Order: sequence, then C-alpha cells, then structure tokens
Amino acid sequence: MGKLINNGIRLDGRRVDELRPYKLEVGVLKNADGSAYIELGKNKIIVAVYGPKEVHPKHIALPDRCVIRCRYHMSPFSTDVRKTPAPSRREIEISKVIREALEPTILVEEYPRTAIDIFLEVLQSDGGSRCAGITAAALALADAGISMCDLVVACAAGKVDGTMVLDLSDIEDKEGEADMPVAVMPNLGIITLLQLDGILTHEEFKQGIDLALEGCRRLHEAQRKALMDRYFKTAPNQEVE
Amino acid sequence: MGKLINNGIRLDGRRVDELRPYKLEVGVLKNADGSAYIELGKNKIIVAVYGPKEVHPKHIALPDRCVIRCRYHMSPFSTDVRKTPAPSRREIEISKVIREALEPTILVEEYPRTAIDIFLEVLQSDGGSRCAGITAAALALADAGISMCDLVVACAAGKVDGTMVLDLSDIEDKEGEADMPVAVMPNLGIITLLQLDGILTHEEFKQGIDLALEGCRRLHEAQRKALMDRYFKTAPNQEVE
Amino acid sequence: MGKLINNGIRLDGRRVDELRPYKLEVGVLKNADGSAYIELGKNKIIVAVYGPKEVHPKHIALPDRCVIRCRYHMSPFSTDVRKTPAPSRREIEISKVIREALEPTILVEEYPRTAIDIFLEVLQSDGGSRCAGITAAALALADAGISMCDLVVACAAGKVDGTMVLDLSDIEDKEGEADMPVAVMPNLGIITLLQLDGILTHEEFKQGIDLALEGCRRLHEAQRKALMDRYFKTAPNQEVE
Amino acid sequence: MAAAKKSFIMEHLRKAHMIELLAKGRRLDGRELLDYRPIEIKCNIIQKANGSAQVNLGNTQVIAGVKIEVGAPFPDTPDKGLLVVNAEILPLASPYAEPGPPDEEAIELSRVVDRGVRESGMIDLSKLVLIPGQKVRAVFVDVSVLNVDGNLIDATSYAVVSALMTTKMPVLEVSEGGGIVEKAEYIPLPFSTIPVSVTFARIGDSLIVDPDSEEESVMDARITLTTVEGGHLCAGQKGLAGGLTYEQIMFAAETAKIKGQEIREVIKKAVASVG
Amino acid sequence: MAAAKKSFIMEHLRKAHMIELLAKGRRLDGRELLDYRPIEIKCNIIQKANGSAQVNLGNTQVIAGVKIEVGAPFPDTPDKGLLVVNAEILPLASPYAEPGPPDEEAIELSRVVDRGVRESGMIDLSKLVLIPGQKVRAVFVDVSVLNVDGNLIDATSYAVVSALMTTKMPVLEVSEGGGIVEKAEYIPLPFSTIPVSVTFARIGDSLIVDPDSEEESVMDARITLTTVEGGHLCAGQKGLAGGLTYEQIMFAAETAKIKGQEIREVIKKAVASVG
Amino acid sequence: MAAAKKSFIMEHLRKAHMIELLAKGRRLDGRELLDYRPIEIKCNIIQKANGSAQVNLGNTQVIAGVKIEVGAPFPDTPDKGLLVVNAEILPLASPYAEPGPPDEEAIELSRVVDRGVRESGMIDLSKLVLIPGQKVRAVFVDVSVLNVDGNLIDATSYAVVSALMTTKMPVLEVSEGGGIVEKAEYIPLPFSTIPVSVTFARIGDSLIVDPDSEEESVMDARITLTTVEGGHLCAGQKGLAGGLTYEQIMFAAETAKIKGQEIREVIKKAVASVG
Repeated sequence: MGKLINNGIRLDGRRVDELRPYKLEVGVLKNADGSAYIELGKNKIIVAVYGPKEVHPKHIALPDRCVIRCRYHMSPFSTDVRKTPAPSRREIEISKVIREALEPTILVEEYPRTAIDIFLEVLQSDGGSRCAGITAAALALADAGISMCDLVVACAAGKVDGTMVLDLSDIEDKEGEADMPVAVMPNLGIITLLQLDGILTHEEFKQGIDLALEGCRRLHEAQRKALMDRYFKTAPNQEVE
Repeated sequence: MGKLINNGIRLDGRRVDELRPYKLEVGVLKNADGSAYIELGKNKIIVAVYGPKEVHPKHIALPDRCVIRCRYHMSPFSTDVRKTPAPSRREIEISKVIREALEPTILVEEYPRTAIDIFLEVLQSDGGSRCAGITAAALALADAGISMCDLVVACAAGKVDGTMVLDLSDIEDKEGEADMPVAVMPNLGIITLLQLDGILTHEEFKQGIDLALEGCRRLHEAQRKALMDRYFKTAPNQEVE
Repeated sequence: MGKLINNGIRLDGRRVDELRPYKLEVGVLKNADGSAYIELGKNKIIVAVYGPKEVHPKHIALPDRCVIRCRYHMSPFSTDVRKTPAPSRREIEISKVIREALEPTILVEEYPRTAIDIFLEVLQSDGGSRCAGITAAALALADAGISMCDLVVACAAGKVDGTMVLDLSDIEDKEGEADMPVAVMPNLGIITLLQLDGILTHEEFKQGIDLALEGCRRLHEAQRKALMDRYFKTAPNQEVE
Repeated sequence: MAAAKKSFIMEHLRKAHMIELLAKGRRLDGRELLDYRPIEIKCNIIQKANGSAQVNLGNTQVIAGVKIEVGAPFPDTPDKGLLVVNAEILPLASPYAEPGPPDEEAIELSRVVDRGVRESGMIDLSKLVLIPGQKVRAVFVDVSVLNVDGNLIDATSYAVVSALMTTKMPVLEVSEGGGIVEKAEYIPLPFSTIPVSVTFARIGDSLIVDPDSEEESVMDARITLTTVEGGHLCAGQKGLAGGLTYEQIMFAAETAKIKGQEIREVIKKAVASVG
Repeated sequence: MAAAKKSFIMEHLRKAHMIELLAKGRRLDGRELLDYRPIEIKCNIIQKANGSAQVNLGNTQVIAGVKIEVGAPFPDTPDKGLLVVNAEILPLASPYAEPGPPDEEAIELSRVVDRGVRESGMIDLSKLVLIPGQKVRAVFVDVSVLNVDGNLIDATSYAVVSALMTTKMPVLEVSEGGGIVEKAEYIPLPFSTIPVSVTFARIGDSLIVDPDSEEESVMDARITLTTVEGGHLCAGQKGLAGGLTYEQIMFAAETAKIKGQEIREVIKKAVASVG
Repeated sequence: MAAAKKSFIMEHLRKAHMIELLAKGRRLDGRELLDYRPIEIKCNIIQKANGSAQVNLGNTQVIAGVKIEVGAPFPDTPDKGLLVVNAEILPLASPYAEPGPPDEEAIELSRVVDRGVRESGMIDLSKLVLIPGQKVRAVFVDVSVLNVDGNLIDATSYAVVSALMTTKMPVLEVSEGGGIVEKAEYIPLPFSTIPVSVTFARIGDSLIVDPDSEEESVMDARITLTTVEGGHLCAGQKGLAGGLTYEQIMFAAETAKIKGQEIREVIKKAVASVG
C-alpha cells in the first residue's frame, strides 16, 4: 500500500481518474473587458482580460497581429508560507507557458497593432494552478469577445505511488513521482501546453496524456456551462441548448 | 509630572506653544532656478526648484497645465542610524503629501506642457521634517519665480504627556501620544496638508489645528522676512516693506 | 628576500620585465560584427563588437558622431569565489574606463547618429583583466571594420616586494604595493588609460609607465600578428607583410 | 497606477455638471452626500491564510489575507511584535493599473491603512513577543485590490480590520533551547478597539463620503479620518492637489465619528457571522 | 532577448519556402529532419571552476561553469544539498540580446535545463549534506551563452551535464565545533544517470530536431523532451505560440529516446577524454 | 547624470575660443592655468554624524558625513575594519542630474575618492577590529553633492578627508559574552597621512587644474593624481574620451605634488579650527 493511494482511493477520497471539485464563473469583475473565476480543489484563481487595446510603448506593436501579454501572479496570502509580492522566476516562466498555451487559439491577425493583456491572480494555490488558470483564462478571453478558433482547457496527470492519476493535489504533486500539465484546444484536439517533471516510461507518458485529455474533456463541459450561465440564462427556468 | 513636560516646560526648555529656533534662507544654490534652506530645531533641509521646463518622457506632459514632481530625500548621514540612500516607502509617501501640500497654490494652468521639479534634501533630520520642508519649498518656488496664489507654510501640533503642544521635537514625536502636521496657505486660510497619527478627542483635534495654525502664522512671518532679505535688501540699513 | 620575488625571479618563474604567456585570436564569434579572444596568464576574455548600428532609444543618438557603449562583465564562474551575475560597481567603473581608453582612437565623426557596442566577457579572471580586455577589444573593433586612427594596447606595471615589475598576476596585484594599468595608442604614443592604486615615488611612477609601455609594445606585435593571421594568411606557407 | 488619460473638455463639463448636482445635495448614482455605497464583507474566504476578508464597496473589490510568521523584532522595539500592511493594486483591477512594484498611490494606501490600525492600538503588539529582542510574531496583512471603483482606502481598511478580527494563530511555545514549538491549538489575535476610516471627497464646495471612480476623477481634495470605538480620532490623511477649509475639516471630523460607528456595526456583524 | 525585427513579407516567403523544402524531407543547410548539427564538447576549460564545459552545437556556443560552495539548505529540505542552474544570454551572443537581468526567455531556458537535471536524479543531493538542516554543499551551474544560433536549450543542457560530470570538489570535514575544514583532496560529484534533452521544432506539419536560428524564426511550436539512461522520459516542455497534435507528441517522445542515446554517447566520450 | 544637451555649433565655437585663451595662459574666469578656485571647508556641520564637512570649491558644493557602525568584516580580511565611500549627485545639484541609483559617473566618483583614501593608508583599518573575523567597525562616508560646477572628484575628496579627520567615535568594549558595550567616551579615528587629489583637464594642448563646468564641457581628457604627505603618489585615474601624452602625465605628477601640499595646508587649517 502506498502512502498516497490506498485501495485505489487517494488521500482526499478521489479515485485515480477523478477530478477535484470545481466551480467556474464568467464575468466576475466590472472593469475588465472579460473575466472569469475558477475553483479547483483549493485553487481559487481570478482572471481578467483587457483588450484589444492600444500598445505602449508603441514600438512593440506588430503591424499584422496583436501582441498577447500574460501575467500569472500569486497573492502573498495564497500559499502555505507567505510569498513576497515581487514576481518570482517560477511566476515568470509560468506566465510564459500560459500565454503560449492560449495564443494558438486567438485569431491574432484580426487585431493588428493592438495588445491583449491577460492577468491571472492566484488567490489560493493548490496543485495544478497553472492548468486551472488556463481553463479560466480561456473563459475570460471569450467573455471579452476576443475572436478564437476554439477554447483552451487544461488539466494535469501524473504518477503517484506508482500509479497514473488525474489532477494532482498539492501533496500528490510534492510527494508523487511525476506531474504532467496538459492544455488542449478541445474541439481541434491540438495540444498547446505540455510540461513534464519526473520519470515516466513511454507507456506511462501516453497513459498520462490520455488521462489528462479526459480531464480536459470534462472541464470543457464545465466551461461551456459557465458561458451558458453567463450569456444565455435569460430567464431563471429556461436552460438554453 | 510627565517625563516630557515639567511645569509647562518641555525637555528642550520650550513652553507648550513655542516653536524651536529656526532660520530661513532663500537662494542658496547656484544651479537651481530657485532654492531655499531651513533650520528648525536640528532639522537642516535644502530645497531646489527646477522649472518650468520641458517634460521627459513627453507623453506625461499635460496640455492644459504643468506637472509638479516632488522628491523628499534624506542624506544617509541625516539620521541617528545611517539611512541607505535608496528611497524608502516613507520617503515616497512624504514626497507625495508634500507635493499635494504645495500644488494648491501653484498656478499650474500658466505653464501648460511643462514640469516643475521640487527636490528636498534632508541633511539632518529632527521631528517635523516634512513641515519644515514644505515651508522651505514654498520659498524655493517663490525664488524660482513660479506663479503662486499664496505661499504655503507648515507646522505640527501634537499631544505630549496629555497636553497639546506646538512643533514636536524628535523625542516628543516618538514618545508622545499624537502628532498632527498641518500646512496652510496663510493668506487664504486653506489647509493643504493634514495628517494625524495618534489618538485625540475632537476637542483636542480642534485645539491642535488651532495651535498648528498659530505656528504657521509665525513661520510665515519668517518666510516673508527671508524673501525680503533676498530681494529687497538693497541697502544694509533700509528695511523695505 | 621578498615573498613574491626571489633573486629577480617571480613566483610564476618570470623575470621582473617579462609578460605572462599570451594568446590572441581575431574573429571568434559568428554573430558579432567583430570579435577577438585573449588569454594572458589565466585571463580568458572574449570581446564582441556590434555596430555601427541604429540607436535605441533614439534621443541618445548624437547628430555629429556615434555613441560608444561598453560593458565589461565577469561570468559567475570566472573568479575564485562565485560572482553574482548582476553587474557590480567595480564592473561598472571598469566598463567606463575601458570605453574611455578605446574611444580616443575611434573616428566617431564618421558614424553620426549611430552606436557602437563593445561587450567584454571575462570567462576566467586573473590580474590585469581590464588591460587584457582593452587589448582584445581593439582587435574586435578592427575586425568589425570600425575606422580607427591607431590600435589601443594595454598592460600594467606595479611595485612588488619593493621592485617595479611588469604585468602583475593575481597574487602580485593583491599582495604587492602598487598596480598601475596603462593603455596607449602604440603608433601615436598617446596614453588613453592610466590608473594607479598604491604608493609610488615619482621616480617609480616614471619607471612604471616606461615598463608598462614596453609591455604594450610587445603586445602590440602580438595584435598585429593576430590581425595578419586573420586577414592575410591566404595560403598556409605564405606569411604576408 | 497611471492617471486616466482624459478628454479635457469632457472632464470640465462632467465636473461642472457634478458640482451643480451636488449643490442640490444629489449624486449621479442617487446617493445622498453622506451615504456610503453598500458594504459587503465576507470573512474566512482564504483557508491558507490565518485570517482573511473580502470587501465589496459598491464595485470596489478588495481581499485582505493575514499570514503570521516568526521573525526578529526591530532593534529599537525589542518588546513588540511586527505588523506589516501591504496593498497591491493588481493590474486586473483597472485599465490604468500596471504590473510592477507599488507606485506612490499604492504605497500611500498601504501606509494610511497601516497607520489607522497601528495608531488605534487595535493590536497589542507587546503580546506578540516570544523571546524579547530575538523572536516575535510578525503579522503580515496583504491586500489584493481586484476591482477599482473609488475609495480604495476605506475598502482596504475594512478588509484589513475584518481579516485581523477573524485571524487564528497557532499557540507557540518557547522550548528550553530557544526553539519555537508550534501547537495544534489556535487562538485569536489579541485585539481590542475597531478602527474605522471614513474618506471624504471635496468637489467644488461640497463634501461627500465614499467617492466612486467617477467622483474621484473630478474631486479637488480628499481627506480620510479614522476613529476608534467611542469616536475619538486616531489617524488622518489629507490627499490630492486641492485644499480644505477649517470648517470643512471640522465637519469631516464630526461626520467621521457618526459614519464610523455605523460602519463599525457592519464589520462586527460580518465578523460575528463566521465566529 | 527581443524578438528579431522582421520584414513581414520576407518572413512569409521564407517560411513558405522552408515548409515546401521540409515537406520533401530537406533542410536549408542540407540536414535530414532528424539530424543534429555537429556537437563539439570541450571539458575543463575554466580552471577556476570546479567543473566546466564548452558546447558548440553548429554555431551555437555556450560555456557552463560549476562552482561549489557551502550554504544553508532550504527549510523544507534540510537533508538535501542545493542545485542552482542559471543561464545568461550574453549581449555579445546576438544582435538581439541586451544587457540586463534575464528576460523570460533566459529564465525559461534556465528552468527547463534545471528541471531536466533535477528530475532525472542525476545528482544525488542527499549526499551533499554536511550538517543536516544547517550546512550543505551548494552546486551553482552558471551558463554563459556566447553565440546564438538556435536550440539554446539542448546546447545549454549538454554543457551543464558535461560540466557536472567533470566536476571535482574538495573533501570537506565537519570539525567538532561545527566548523567546515577543507581538505587538499578532490572527489567527483556523486552523479548517476545522464539526462539528455532533445528539442523539436514544428514548422508547418514537419517536425525537426535541433532547429537553427533561421528555422526558429519561422517555427510554429517547440517541444523539448529529456530522457534518462535507458530511455525513460524525465522532463518535458512545450514552447511557443503554436500547438502540437497527439501524434506529433508521441513521435517526439520516441525520437527523443533514440536521439538522446546517440548524444549521450557523445557526452560520455567528451567527458572520458579529460578523465 | 545625463550629459548636457548641447548646441553643437556653439560648443565648437566656445571650445575654439577657450583653446585660444588657454594658449595665452588665461582662463574665462581670470584664473591662471594652475590656479584652484577658492576652497572653503566647514567641519562638524552635521551633529548627528560622527564626522562631517562641507566643501565649497567655487560653486561646487558637497557635504560628506561619516557614520560609524559595527559590522562583520569581509571573509578575506578578518582583521580589518570596513571603509565605504559613497557619493550621490543629488537631483538638486544640477539640471542634468536625475533621481535614481548612482550612474557610472557617480560610481566612478565614489570609487576614485575611496581608492585615494584607502591606498594612502590614511585610516589604519586594522585598528578598527573588535572581535577578529566577527565584529569590526564599519566607517561609512556618504557624500551628498549639492551643486555641480566642475571638479567633483577633488571637492568630494577634500570633504571626505576633512570629515574623517574630524570624526569622533564612541569607545567600544567587548564584553565577555561577545557583546559590544558603548562607552560615553569619544575618540578620534586612527588616521595618519592626508591624501590630496589634484585633478587636471586637458583642453587642446593645455593642462589646467580644477576645471569648472564650462571647462569640463569642452575638455578632452581628465586626470586625477593623489599624493600623500611628503608628495609620493598613491592613486591615479585618467578619465574621458581623449588621451594624454607622456610629457603631460609627468607634468601632472609633478604639479600634483606641489598643489597637493598647498591644499593639504588648507585642509589642516579647517580641521584645526574646530579642534
């Protein structure tokens, strides 16, 4: 028996292929052009999108497309030990991979000479905050009316006590053998984020991606529902679609 | 008997409504467009004004008025324990409140698209350095020929050993119950700075402001004299006015 | 007998007027417009020149000449104790004196409104790295085809165990009495860098400069040979000149 | 936060209109001059923090989180714990906020709220000492501003006070060797009075409380006065490039007492609801 | 490093041309899609470092130097030494590199290479402890990028691994009082497996390894997969603003195993030659 | 400090005029080529500092203040106290000075003055050790430049030396437990020789001392040579984008000795006047 999985049940009571409880909400901030909020396990992340808008300084504007900027930031109280407010190297790298996970779906040529800013604030962190952030950020982009060819949704798989599991919690991420965040454009099947930390056989690697994509599929349902709730719930008892 | 006031006499020998010794001088620096120097107790502060001048970067210029910038800075040797030269959060806040204490009197619309820089350097600090700095800065602005609707003069009152007193020294500020810096445009009677740290009843609050305004009145006389000395002392024995 | 010189022989076996072993190479980097590499004792320094090129930000361009920028930087592994990558005050000062040692020879009026960047990276440091860097940087400028009225070559002299010696090693620099780096335009005889740290009589000062200039003369031969090797060695057995 | 770029003609028109309206005792959103917008306070929303609170003041939204660590006291106050208040106006909060270290507006916000709490004596820092001169508790109150719609000072102040009131910290014991042992038990922070800030804007000759962003964009001067339980003043800060008359200040001081008491009840109720 | 300023028309033409060529299985410099450029590795080139290596991957040139110091462990891993990988893209390396603190590209480079080494378990950090919880060895691997011509991740990774493999560190003894005494003897770092990264670029529908700068300027997506001895994967990182199909990822994983083993032999040989 | 924006035609005219004048041995302000402007030195002007001095060199005004603290020695000099010289060209000193961290000009200024003092052996740092390897006195000399009118190096150097000569520091005793006890008694810093810098400007073929701002704006090269009591040289620094001939350097070295001795007397007198 492992210390993290017993009889197929994980410390928090989940099965190996189960997601943590989640909650998605669209349109949560007044000033932003688009916004969304996600809870996934203990993660609480809020995302705002501003743009397309004028670029400052002007020389970074591009004549044939928009510039995408992204900031992933953790509030000082979001972590077990207080985090200083200045961006860490980890936050800078994660900002980059999140931007690159979202950019493939944005029709950047529609907005020449402009910028789109995506700001993610982690109010409380748990394992998989970058994935949860991507899932919420795609909703915030949609809420801002940005042209996209698909949504993006993300979920991690990993190896814990020798078993491939879905959606690692904080302790599973720290004590487990491997963690692999994956983001995908769900309708096009294009993978836009893949990271791996830890040793996997090629078979486990394939299993992990399959598992992560299955998690993404379920979260994508939740994304669709959140957008419905926001845009098509015209009367309380009239569910659209 | 209190430890800071005995029989109405303070540690440095002053009565409760008495200012520390002061000295004001105008036009003390060659390069600046205007300058002034103040000593108040152990405070020694020099102020330079540059402008109205071109603004860099240009996009911060305003089409209908000038921009006022202000820096309050303490030399490393000005304090009991050496201060590192980089601006502290305290210096940044004080720079802001000093700027906002001076700005109401400057006819900013007369200088569109320009900037006026006010630099205060505390060479030696004592209680009330922000007030002393404002009093000197108003003189430096006048020396630079900036159009103003009035001077500005500042002085603190506070509560020490249960008594409302004028112009707190370093030790009275640290050991006393409350400190309240006040700046005023002396002819117009408009209050342009008010801060309070420490508990006061509403009656004490009113007393404190009255006391501070009385201190301002006396320092304003000194301001006028300093300007006279600089500009109208054409012959030694011929006092102008 | 001193601890650094015995019977006229230094710790590393050199006579007092001898240079350390050296090696000079031109054209060592593909991307740079010009480049050179020097080894002198344990010093290993690589230099790249980029330019003349457009200046950013534009307002620092000069209408009648080019701007010369210079950065002397030490790799973290280049020193006995690891050096943090951020530039130290020492590196900033040395960048300035190196720039000012090279600038007199550059025909800056030929390149109005442009910039020339000189980047020196110390991969391994020993005594005299600023001099070695200047000697290599002059070659990199020549390799970049920058118009110059002469080369520049540099070498230090100093006082060790009471004796004036040429080209101080690390330990001689630290334990010796004085160090004096000198740079010269070898054909024009103009001295473009002079620093002195440590006490010298006027006679020793003159001796030191004479010694340093003699070292420069020898290194200048090596500079010429390195340029020949790069530019005129058309066939292996055909030495040009 | 960079000042909003303004169309100067529109700005003057809007200001003229607002002054006219205020002279009649009315505001754009229908409030009376001395009305606050609705104040919503939710406590204990961040489980990883020792204490937390979200405050919505109209559309202004802020979250305060308290983290308690062990640190060294300042050399000149060896017998006092540490209290650090730090507010960040996040870039997601406004089109004018930008990433980067706090600017002067955010620094003033932090320091004004910090002084309101500190000078009120709300937290008895002398009770946070573990080993005098060596180890004390350090109370970090960090505030993330999520949406800017005016009056950040009051929203931040209420969030900080509410978060502190709901803070639980582990019991710590000093072992013989000077080590600190954390117990499984939790106790509240030692707090007494509840400081409440009330912020006024002067627009033309009118004094209003709780300005929203639109009102702030035309206000001439700002003054914040903080009172303690019972109504005495404990902190004040005038802001912006305009002045105030003596009478306006005295009126603000009286009003701060009355409105402060009302808001104090709102805070108490929110805190009690999670008690 | 700022992105190269591009002529947009030329860029589109160049990309179209390259895609056409790649569809025929050819590259501009004559390589096959899965060919690396020549890899030259020279170890022990910096005598003042504990270990060092220069890697030339085509025209990409990097130097890694290892310095070993004594430091304090992180509080949450009291029984492990420290490993810090830091890469700087020096301004002399490219017309687009600029002086200043590392930008996001350099930070990603450092962190991807760091994770490749760390997750492989190459260095047994638990063997670097001197006094548990107090003093451990800190292994700093600094990388200076001297010339940029594409695929910095792999060049940096091979340089870091080679430098670690040739590192010699002084024997240290803990004296009774807790002091550290340095002996004149030197021992190698305790390392086991050799992690090897393989980086792919997707251009259009083609997947190539080891892109040079010209190929990088038109690539749609990048993926790096690192394997350990025996072929298992230990680290991965997708980059850039394009995506990859499931099949492309699986193909990359298989290829990373095969190419990784080839390159592992190159590294072993280079290290053995200075043995 | 940003270089002054210049009208290029005016600059060339001014320079031509100045070279002509200097060829006749005259300067714009009437000085001879080797004349200093009036040097005023006032010591002990900052009571909160351990030592202080204001130097006016013509219209150049600087203040140096000395603060003495207890700190840890550098690991490689466990038996020496610390000396740190830091100069800031304050934004109030010139229209071209800007707020912010010291630029290369201010850093060179600090380091040249620091080396002049340090290399002269003026302060015997080995007498500032309290507990070898652990606690030493740290002597901070901070300089605030108040008005820039040329030759900051000499003005700063004289202010630093004068401030050090008038410094009083508390007697410190090391208690048995290794604590430091401050006595009410004050003693001077242990200093011996007085280093004096002399700065030359080359304009065309002329060498002048103590250039003012106008002369600096057209000078081709600068050289500073510092001598100790008795005239030996102890520090030197050539600056600016021009060169010097061998003969000019030898002339400067001789002159530095003569002028240095004159100025040394001025410093001694100023220091003596405050007892």
